[in-house]
Amino acid sequence: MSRNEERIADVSGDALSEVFEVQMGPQHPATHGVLKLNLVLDGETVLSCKPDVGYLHRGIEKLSENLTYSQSMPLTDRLDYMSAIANNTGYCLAVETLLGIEAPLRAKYLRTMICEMSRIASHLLWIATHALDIGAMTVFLYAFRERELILEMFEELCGARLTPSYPRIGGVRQDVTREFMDRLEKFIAEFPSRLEEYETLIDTNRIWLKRTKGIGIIPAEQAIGLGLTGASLRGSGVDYDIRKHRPYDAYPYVDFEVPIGISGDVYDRYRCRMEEFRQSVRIIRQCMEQLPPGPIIADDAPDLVMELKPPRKVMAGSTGPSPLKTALIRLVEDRQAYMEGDVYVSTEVPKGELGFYFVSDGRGMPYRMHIRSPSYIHIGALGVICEGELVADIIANIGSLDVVLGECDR
Amino acid sequence: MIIQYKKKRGWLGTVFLVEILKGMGLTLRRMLSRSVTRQYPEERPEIRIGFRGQHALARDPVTGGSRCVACMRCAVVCPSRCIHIEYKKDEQTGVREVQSYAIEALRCIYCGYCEEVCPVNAVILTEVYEYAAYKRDAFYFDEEQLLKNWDRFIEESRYDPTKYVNPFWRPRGIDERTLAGPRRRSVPDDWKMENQWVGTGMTKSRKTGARCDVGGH
Amino acid sequence: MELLEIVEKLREAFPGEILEWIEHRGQMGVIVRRDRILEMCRFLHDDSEIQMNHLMDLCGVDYGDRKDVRFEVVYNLYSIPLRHMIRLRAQVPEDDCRIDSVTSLWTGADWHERETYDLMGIVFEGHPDLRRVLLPETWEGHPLRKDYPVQGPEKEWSGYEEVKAVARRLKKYDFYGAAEWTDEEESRARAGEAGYVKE
Amino acid sequence: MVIEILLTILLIVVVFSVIMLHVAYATYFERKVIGHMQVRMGPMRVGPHGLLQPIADGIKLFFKEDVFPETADKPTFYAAPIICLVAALTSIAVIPFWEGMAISDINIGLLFILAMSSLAGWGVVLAGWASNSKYAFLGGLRASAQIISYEIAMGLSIVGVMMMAGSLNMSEIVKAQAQSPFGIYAIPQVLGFFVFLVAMLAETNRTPFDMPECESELVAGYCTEYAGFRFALFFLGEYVGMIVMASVGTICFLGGWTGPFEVPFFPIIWFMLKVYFLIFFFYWVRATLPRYRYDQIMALGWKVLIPLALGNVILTGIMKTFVWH
Repeated sequence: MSRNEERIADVSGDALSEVFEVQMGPQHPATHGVLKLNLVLDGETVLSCKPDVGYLHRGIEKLSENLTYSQSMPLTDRLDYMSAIANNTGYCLAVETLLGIEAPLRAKYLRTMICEMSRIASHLLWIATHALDIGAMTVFLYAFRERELILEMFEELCGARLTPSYPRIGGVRQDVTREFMDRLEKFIAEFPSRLEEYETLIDTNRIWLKRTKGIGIIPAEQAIGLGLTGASLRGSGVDYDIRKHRPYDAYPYVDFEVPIGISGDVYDRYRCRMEEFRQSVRIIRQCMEQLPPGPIIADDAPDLVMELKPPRKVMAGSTGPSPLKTALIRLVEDRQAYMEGDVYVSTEVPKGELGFYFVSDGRGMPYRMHIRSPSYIHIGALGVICEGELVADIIANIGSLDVVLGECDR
Repeated sequence: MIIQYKKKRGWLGTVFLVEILKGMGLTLRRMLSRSVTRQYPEERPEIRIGFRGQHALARDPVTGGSRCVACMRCAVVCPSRCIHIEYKKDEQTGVREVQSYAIEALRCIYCGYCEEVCPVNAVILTEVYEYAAYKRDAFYFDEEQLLKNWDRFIEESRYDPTKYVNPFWRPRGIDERTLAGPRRRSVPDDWKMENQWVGTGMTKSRKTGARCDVGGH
Repeated sequence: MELLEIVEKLREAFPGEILEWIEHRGQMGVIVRRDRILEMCRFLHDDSEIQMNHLMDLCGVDYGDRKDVRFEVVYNLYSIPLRHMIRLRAQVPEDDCRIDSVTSLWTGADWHERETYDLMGIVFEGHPDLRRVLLPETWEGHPLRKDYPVQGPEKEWSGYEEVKAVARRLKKYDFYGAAEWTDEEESRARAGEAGYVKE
Repeated sequence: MVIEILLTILLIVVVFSVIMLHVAYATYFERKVIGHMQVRMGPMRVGPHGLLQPIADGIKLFFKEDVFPETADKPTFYAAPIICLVAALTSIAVIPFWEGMAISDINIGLLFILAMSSLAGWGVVLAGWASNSKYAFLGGLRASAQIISYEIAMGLSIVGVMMMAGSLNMSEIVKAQAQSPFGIYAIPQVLGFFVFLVAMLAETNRTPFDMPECESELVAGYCTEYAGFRFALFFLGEYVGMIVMASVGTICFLGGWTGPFEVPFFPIIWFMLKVYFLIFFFYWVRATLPRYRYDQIMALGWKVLIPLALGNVILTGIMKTFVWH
């Protein structure tokens, strides 16, 4: 009998106990967006926790079936808006795999560098909200101080802070500037000392340890079965990082380590992410040193205004390209631009494994795009993890799984 | 790599609340240091060149109107389909004349695709970021309003309109020939591919490029 | 293990179940019949040389024009210890839109299958809790099917009447401008009150 | 007789308005201190450096719509915030701000304050129950358990002081402290002082013991359903409670109105400085520490603080009998 089951048996055997239901969310300060949890409580013990999602569903998968490959790219910014560039990169890699294009080396390095920056930005938001949920308010603002620096660098790089749409299919949008690199150099030189500030406040703090150690334990086998990925899986001691397992972009050329947890509780997941900060800094530094000269976008990269091949057959009921578009369709005779077939490409975004499954029918639009978003699966697992724990532990668990509802609901 | 825990605190640390006092020391130190926030309306943020803000149509200094040639590339590429163009085609010459050009700013997702594909540097997302209004109608920018937006941008930023090049019109570090368009502005020198920043770890030495001075910034 | 070897092993274990295999961009996709999908997944999951312990993705695809096998349920499997991936594509006909659930193998398949049911309308048999997940319980249709239009006629949300009836009952707070309703609206709300409002 | 009554009423009015002003600026002080600890500025807009912010807040809260949940228990719902505020304000009556300056210098001053702070807990519990909302209910339950447990710890921590001073009268306690080193009891009573500090935080529902309102779990706990004016009463009650607790700490452990030297014309200065230091401590802890879990607070209270306070009582007894007599 597991610890959780014991607790449930403990309270449900009590004749005096009275069960009552609480709907936590979708407007609740600690549910990170519009997550709703249907809780059944006995006193403060959670008997069952059923997450209810979909409040932010925008139908990105359906939308993308009517947009060209490059047009869908800005939509992926809106998945996990904490680390938009990582999503863009994952999307572009999937389309590149589908079309058989390879980005030039410089673009690969740039993407890797920027992805790691967005990983830092996303993890900063995670530590901020996680600590705030547990009550350490100051960490929140210290983390935002650093996040602001990264967002300003993104603005310098491509003109937008939150939704940069920086990578392009077959490369990146524009080159880095000298000012950008100087700022980045300064940032990564200073960042480790800032990390220590957060750790001074929470890492060894006895209250923090009490709130996180031994809470929300997920054994390794269960974690794999639940489909957890990213730091949430690695906290349970499973060595699965797509950057190592199926390296993409410049990850094979840089040297870094994957932090693995021991006991799989909230504290271990927290430690894993704190280590990932340091590894990201290491990767960025190596990318800056190794950044090769060369073009930043592949020669055979598709134009933004994509040539649409006529569909094999217009599906009954589907809207198809607009009349305006059919007027502009230009046939590409010399090159089979868009292969028919399907690919599944996943990348390691800050939240876990973000996968794109494409089915192409040979047109410039995906026939079917499916997004495997880590947050969706993590929220699905939340109910299993929270059962038998206390109300306050739900908050710690949500924080430690690092979910974002934009990505969950798509 | 297995994660390392911090050293467990000893009984002395437990009794004298060492880690809590350390944390309190940090917050006290930070209280005495300077705050990092910006007092917004008085202190303006520094907006970098290429920021994707309010939409505008660049005003042609010669004609006084927009440079748009109604090629429809922006309307086609727009993911949220917020650009509406109507044009009339001259049967003999084949030249298109813009009848109306409108952008629905509330539908726009500010991806910058439109300015990137524009062959004549007409449409632009300016660095203006304050354009709140009380009515939704105010965000339906017609051609006249878009030209006014451009005037406002030039006035506020003090760029020289004849020299200004937006990084989205001509992305840095991209080969000139991949972005063909005869009427496009040429790239400032340090945006050229030869002047790109190269890591020190590579054999090629770091090149020094002068900072691009665009207009009178 | 080579991808082709896996397919070969699978073919030996389940003769006649495998229809086709396609290698595209270095990824192996195996098109299979749906009837023994659970056993097939269990084989892939448990075999010591394959060990597909990580269900990366599960989704449905609607091939609208193929009436006999209109849907496909796609399983992207990965083996964390052995580092190989394979894709199973199980064909599901339109008139009998159901397939066995794999939640007994991967707990995480739970939400994947709910999503597929919600958006594609494929029923997973043996699933513990097959409800809509992203869309409201009262939603009609399955939006990711190809015959579901991107844009349809505007129609009032079915729960709106209920909201208005509650607003009517709480008239003194007047959140919905109920005080300014016409007589007809009022009577409709009253009529709705008995049926809609659960006390 | 009549003149005496009028004078007392005048004194009450003066003290009340001064305390209310202090409460208002305690909120300002809190926002500024925590703001600067979090590398930001705090309120800056209303008046120079946001100095008029508390007044703006007050006006806003008092003119907001009074929302009343339909299913709430009306009389209790209305009474709860008033109980909280009145209990906190009544405690002020027995606090001597400087020599002889107390509205009523009664002999059982400390006991009276402990009684009143328990009464404030009653208001919180009633608020949670009367709201008929689940979050408020949980908050109320937590409050009842927490305040009762920490009441014991706090009472026991002060017992040492009572034993040393030999009196429950606040003025007597201050005067008795003149004999101890630096004129404060915090040194001989260091253990008691520590327990008192922790219990003080818990008693006023401040971080890390803000279980009853705990915004990340229970939205706002017992005051979830309160808005506008009634919320403001709770808010005032909490801050008056902080001032009372800080005053008790100052009187019992930090030597009250005495200081290293006399300040002419403004004898209250030392008292105020000490009270503000303790209030600053409240804010400082809030800016630094995460929040305990509900059951962990109980464990801390019963398993650590109460034994510690008991030990302190025994130790003081031994010292008083054999060493200090």
